[in-house]
Amino acid sequence: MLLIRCPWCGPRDETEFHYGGAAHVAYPSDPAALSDEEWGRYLFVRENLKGPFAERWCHTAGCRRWFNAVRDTLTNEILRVYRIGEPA
Amino acid sequence: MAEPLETTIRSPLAGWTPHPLTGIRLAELPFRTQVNLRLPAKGPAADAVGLELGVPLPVEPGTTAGSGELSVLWLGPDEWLVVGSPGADLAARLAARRGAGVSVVDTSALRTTVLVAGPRARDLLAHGCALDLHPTRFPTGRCAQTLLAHAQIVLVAVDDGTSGAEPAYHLLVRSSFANYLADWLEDAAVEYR
Amino acid sequence: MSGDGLRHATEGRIDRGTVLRFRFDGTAYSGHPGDTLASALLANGVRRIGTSVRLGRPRGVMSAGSEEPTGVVQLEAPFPDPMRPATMVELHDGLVASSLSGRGRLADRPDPARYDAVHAHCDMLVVGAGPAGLAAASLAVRSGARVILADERPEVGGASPDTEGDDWFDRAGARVLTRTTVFGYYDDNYLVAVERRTDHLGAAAPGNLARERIWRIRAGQVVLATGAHERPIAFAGNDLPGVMLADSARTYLHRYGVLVGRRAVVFTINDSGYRVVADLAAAGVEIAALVDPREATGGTVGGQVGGRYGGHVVVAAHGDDAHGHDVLSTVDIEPVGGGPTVRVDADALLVSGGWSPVLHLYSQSGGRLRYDEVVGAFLPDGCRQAVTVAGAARGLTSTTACLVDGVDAARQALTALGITPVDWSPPSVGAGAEGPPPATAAPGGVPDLRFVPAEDYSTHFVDFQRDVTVADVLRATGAGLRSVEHVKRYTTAGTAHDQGKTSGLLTSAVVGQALDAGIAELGHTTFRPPYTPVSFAALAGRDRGQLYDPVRVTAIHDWHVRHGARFEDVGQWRRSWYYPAEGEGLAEAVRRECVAARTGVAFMDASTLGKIEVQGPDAGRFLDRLYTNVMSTLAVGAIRYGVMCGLDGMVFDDGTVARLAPDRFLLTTTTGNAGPVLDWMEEWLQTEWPDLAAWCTSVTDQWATVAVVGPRSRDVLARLAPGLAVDAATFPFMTWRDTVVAGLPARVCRISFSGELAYEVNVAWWHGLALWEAVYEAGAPYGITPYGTETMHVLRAEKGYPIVGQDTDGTVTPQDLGMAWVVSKKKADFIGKRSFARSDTARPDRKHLVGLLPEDPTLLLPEGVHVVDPACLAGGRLPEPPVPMLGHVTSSYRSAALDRTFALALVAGGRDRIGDRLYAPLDDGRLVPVTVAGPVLYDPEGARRDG
Amino acid sequence: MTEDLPEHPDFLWRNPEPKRHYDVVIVGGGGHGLATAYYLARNHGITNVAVLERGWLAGGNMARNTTIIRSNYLWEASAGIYEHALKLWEGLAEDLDYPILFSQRGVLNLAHSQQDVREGARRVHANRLSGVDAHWLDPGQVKEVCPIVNISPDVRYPVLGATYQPRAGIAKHDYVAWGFARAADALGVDLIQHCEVTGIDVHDGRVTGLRTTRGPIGAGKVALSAAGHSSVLARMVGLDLPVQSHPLQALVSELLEPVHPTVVMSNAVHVYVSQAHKGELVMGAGIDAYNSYSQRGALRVIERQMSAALELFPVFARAHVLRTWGGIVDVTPDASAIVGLTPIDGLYVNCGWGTGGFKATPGVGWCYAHTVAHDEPHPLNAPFRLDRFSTGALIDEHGAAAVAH
Repeated sequence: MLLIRCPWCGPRDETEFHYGGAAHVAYPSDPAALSDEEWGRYLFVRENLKGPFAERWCHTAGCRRWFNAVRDTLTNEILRVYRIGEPA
Repeated sequence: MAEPLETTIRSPLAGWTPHPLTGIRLAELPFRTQVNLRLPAKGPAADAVGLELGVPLPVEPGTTAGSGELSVLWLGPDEWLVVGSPGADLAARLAARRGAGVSVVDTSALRTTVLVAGPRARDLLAHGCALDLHPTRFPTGRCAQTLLAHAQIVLVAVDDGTSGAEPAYHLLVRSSFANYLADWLEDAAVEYR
Repeated sequence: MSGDGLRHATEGRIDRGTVLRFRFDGTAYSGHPGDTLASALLANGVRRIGTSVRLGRPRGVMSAGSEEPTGVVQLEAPFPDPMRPATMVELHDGLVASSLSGRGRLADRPDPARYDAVHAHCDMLVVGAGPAGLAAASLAVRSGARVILADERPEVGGASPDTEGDDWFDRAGARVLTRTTVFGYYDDNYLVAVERRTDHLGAAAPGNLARERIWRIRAGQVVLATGAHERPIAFAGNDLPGVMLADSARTYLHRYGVLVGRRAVVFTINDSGYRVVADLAAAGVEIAALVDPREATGGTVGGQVGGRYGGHVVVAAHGDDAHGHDVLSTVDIEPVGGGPTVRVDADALLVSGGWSPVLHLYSQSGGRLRYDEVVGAFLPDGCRQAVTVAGAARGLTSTTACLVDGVDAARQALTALGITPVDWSPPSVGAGAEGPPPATAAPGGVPDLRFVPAEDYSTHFVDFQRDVTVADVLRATGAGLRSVEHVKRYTTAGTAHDQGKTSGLLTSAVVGQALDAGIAELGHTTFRPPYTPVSFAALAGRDRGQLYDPVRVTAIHDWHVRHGARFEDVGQWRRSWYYPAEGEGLAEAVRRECVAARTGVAFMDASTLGKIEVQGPDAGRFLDRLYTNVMSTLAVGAIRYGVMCGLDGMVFDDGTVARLAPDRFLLTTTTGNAGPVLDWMEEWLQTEWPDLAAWCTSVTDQWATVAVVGPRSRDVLARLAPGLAVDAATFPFMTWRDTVVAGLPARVCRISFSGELAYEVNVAWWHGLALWEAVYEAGAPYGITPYGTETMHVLRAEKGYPIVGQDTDGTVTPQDLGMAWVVSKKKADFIGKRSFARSDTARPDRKHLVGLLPEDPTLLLPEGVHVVDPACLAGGRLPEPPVPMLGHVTSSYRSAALDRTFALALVAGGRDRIGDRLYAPLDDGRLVPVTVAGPVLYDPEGARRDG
Repeated sequence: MTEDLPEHPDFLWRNPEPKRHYDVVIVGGGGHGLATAYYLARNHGITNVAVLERGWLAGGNMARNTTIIRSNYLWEASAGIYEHALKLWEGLAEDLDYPILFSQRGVLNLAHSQQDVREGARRVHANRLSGVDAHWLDPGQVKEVCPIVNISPDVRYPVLGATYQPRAGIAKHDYVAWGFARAADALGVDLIQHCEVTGIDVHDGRVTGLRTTRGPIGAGKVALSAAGHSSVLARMVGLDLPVQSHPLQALVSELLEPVHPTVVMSNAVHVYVSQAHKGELVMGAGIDAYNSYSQRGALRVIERQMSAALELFPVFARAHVLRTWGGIVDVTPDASAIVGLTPIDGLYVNCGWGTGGFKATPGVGWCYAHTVAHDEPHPLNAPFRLDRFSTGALIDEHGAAAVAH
């Protein structure tokens, strides 16, 4: 049971959060300009890093804010959390 | 054929008579006025709303502010729940502030309130609430959106107005989950009969 | 051996004044409060208490703790409980147990016990209430920390019977959980324990107490004072009842007042065996021999010893004919390296192969282990989590050292917590209670002895419960296996009830010897939760029955119940499915409900639809990006249908959007998707479009919604809302009005999911029942009929309206549904738009939602049935599989309005097949002809919506 | 039903030193890698093959799964490859001369809502046309197949019916892996353990060899078969796979007298349970939500699963969990595998099996060996191509996306 530090509410059990996968995958500014392959990469390809991994969480059962975290996928240790818009 | 309002209103837990318990009181506090506010935490809009309410919006996460029957619960960095006594005209007053970056939604019927109080209140809540409710960590005046078992609740540590030393909590729960919450509390409380 | 005289007159902490009756394998015995089943059986002279699973060999009790590898029994009363170590079963009056052969038996009736869970928080969790744990907890309590101290035994003091006088420990200052096994150590110092709360009370257990409780503990710091397990040594017949771990004999003596035998041989490779000799001799046990492979045995031995065999080993244990070879009767002793055999009579053989620190939890926490040659076992070697290991769990052996170490560990942990430790140490214990030094630190220099060399290893047991011998391990290495994990799987060593607590190192040592590798090099198998077995029911807790998952109900639910509704689960919601009248089944009730809606008036509880209010100056722009069609152009007072797609272009949800004000919209979602849609909207607002000034608030539970449907619905509404102009011109389709209905503030929407004239009346939740009853009363003259989800499904299907999740499955686009009209061509972008252009998504022959009419109008196609092209048939029969499929029936009903059956189906290129005949293969082998039709089968002109 | 397991053979495999060059190097010594090696040698005569395993053979998901074998998947592509696997399973003990204990005791997939019922019926009808044995059972029939299932309507999510595949069942996972390993070894394949790949050499768009912790190894072709670690390997050559790795937990009870004659799965409440040959209950849980390579999950997933399991099987109340563990499942966006060619010549990929990997083992080994041998996909794995994530031709095994009105 991870203890995830919501940047607003503080540490809460993992149960209160929804996982949002890799962070910093921006919606393309002009999807129509992308090839099918490029669009497919945006849709489906995400990093699957072994080690520190920037990812998104939402405190769904709490303040409902999305935020970012860097978590080591080998140890599950959360190295830092930061709000959307803050630098990685 | 319309009947007067008073006889047609029915709370989600109408008819609930909790089993008597040792060291725990359970009760529904129905029909409390609730208004959901969304606006930037700082700026003229927040100031204006604070003036209207007579209390500034709390900006510290998990805190409440209040005066008299009115309390304002921090729900998120740009979200508050204003709670007042049943029938209060909060929604109408705040609706005047709507627009220009302020969202005001009357949610009075969205949730009902369950009181859990008494010397063993914390023990009961600990069966389903993962928060540390020790008075040093969650003193009177704190609030949190969290889970009690499988129901989302807004949990508020309140001064129940009794002896003062006795722990008391308000559990604000969505109307459709209220029966589940009551059933769950009653079942957890079998230990304390 | 009879039990006479096996109970010591004064030793032990049992209540001799009270007699408890119990039965084992049909025989009545007695014991005392404070006994375990194991101690009581031993006191009664019962040595064989089971049979091994594979070889059918006799099995007895080997230890006095939870590491017990052999003495596992089936409890029969008060309730059947399989595979319980007799060493951990506290005796109570009326206990009935029986022996096992390696397999337990489940009850054939439901378990009446309650189980629960609690969350707990502390600054410091101390696991293990032996000397180190008590000392650690004591310092922490004195320093003002919030402390939880947990121990699997019924009382604090630990495994060692030496810890007399712990009155310096202040129980009240900490939360002391006895009979509580911390069994799992998870991420972020989350530890989980199970407390056994009522078993020891037997029939006196109060029914309202949970039998077992799961403690979910979040600890700032953890001190693991989990002690050490004594190790067996492998020699021929080392599994015979009567062969026991040496120190357990002291526990049986000092804790339970039980002599494990009358004439004992002690076989030890370390000095801890000597205190066993001393204590047993003092208690009147004849020590027939003390066997120690070290030449010069350390220390003096208090008490009389029949023979001292320095430089010797036990090579074999035997039973005899008199006892059916079921229990130990003689022990063979030989010099190290071979020589003449001495055979000694004995009824107990007490073995100490050294001590293994209990590091299961430490390893689970992510802690590294390193093999220590001096201790001959693995020791803690660093962990990322906030944990400290103290006492015997890190290889210390003397009580004093453990006490001091506990204090040190606590001091370290407190400092890390920012709590200043007070200056305190436990009163030192007497020198007489000093434990032994590590094995190889003693004189003699004999290397770690794990198994006694022999020609035949077929009864040198390594894993007593799985019947794994040294021979089996050697066979595994001979097969080419090099990894202890492989050996474990080949032999099954370590996979039994005790998860190899006593066998793990032994297995590794044999592998190491065979491969000429060190144990350090081989490593250890992974420790996994739980530390000891945990009942399914404890883990399930109170999430049982209706509490398994919340049942969400509407404000009107009680009415539905009172009026005999049948219900269906839709997500967490419990919805009215249909309302059977006397003698009606589903089909009849639904037909009656449909007829009412199409010809008169009917009403349903639509409160479960998700509702989200969106406010803000950019609300319209925001919705334009979410929905496939344009919402920003919607006039205030109007309502528009909308579809949301995922990024992949597949339909995700649908519903209506009402514009309440220029900057206020009210959305509806499907019942099951209210949460996901709100999350989806927040995700986009917060992570991609924070520049948009728009806020979303869920209002699903704010409103109760009653849909009044049918040609006479206007009449009913007119009676209830005299202030509302209900005519179609003043209150047109797809608009809403705020008004008063039945005296209640209400919002009335003219929307229809049936094609009929219909009104959806929304009032505050707490007015829902009043509204419903008022509608029922006002509609009575028109025969108003309540209907449920099934009728709703029929009515909408007749109109070709899809249900997201039933007629779609995450692979269907709006265009596939024939709803290209809801996809804006004008908007530059919206979620999902780009995906429509992908080569597969743009194919013209994708599956389309169409109507299907069975040629036999009375035949109801089963939902889920597939359709095939006549061209693939050969002689009117299906070809051999795989048969090409065109698609499947998503919805199928009997229609009163159409006076026939019909279906909706997703069919490849379906819109180009309208009028074609396809075939549906049914369960019974029939191939049923069906005709493809457009999806809208009833009132295609839409003439009925205005009444 | 409970029985002693058959002994493993006296000899399993050699432990050779790696050679400098192989025609084919398979990266990943799990079930799939071993099966691929075996079929390369047996079906295609390609025996100059090495299987590189960074740990011990079959120590990943092969050692951690709940051993359920079935082929009743919804889409034709999935049913095709899983049914091919099932047919191979039916002859595998003989083929490998190894007692893999394939027990065709049937699998029930329970339905708990009208939506589940519709989905189940759809799958049954599709399966029949695909040549998969499939039946729809009402609750009474469910009870006949598995008498301990609670079909009372009073539970939170009652059993409304089930799909049933009689030919489905369980096997003994280590025996399967070792059967393939021994057979491959006997045909000349080098099984090289404790050999981690640290780099993949590519020249002119063609793979030439591997760098490993046991030195460089030349390779004519490289077949990745490393489940959740495939994305790490693929990244070495700049290839991004649409795969995410998640913990998947499972658990086992003590040995119990026979009570459970079949396999029961319930996707709605995440319970997958069978009673293995020796008598232990083997249960799978749901997938933990977050990416992780930690081989550990949260206990709450297990607790939730236990609640659901006791609803379905009240008699399990006093059974005990002996051991829980976590595997790493590699999940694709459409919950179907990726098996086939890559943009790099001579480099092949097989991953993304999610929870389906064990049951597919012989089938995918067969087809992947074909793909490697012929440099083109076998017809059964052709739909599982990597470029479907560009075209949109997904094989979406997630099932229904939402709950009905």
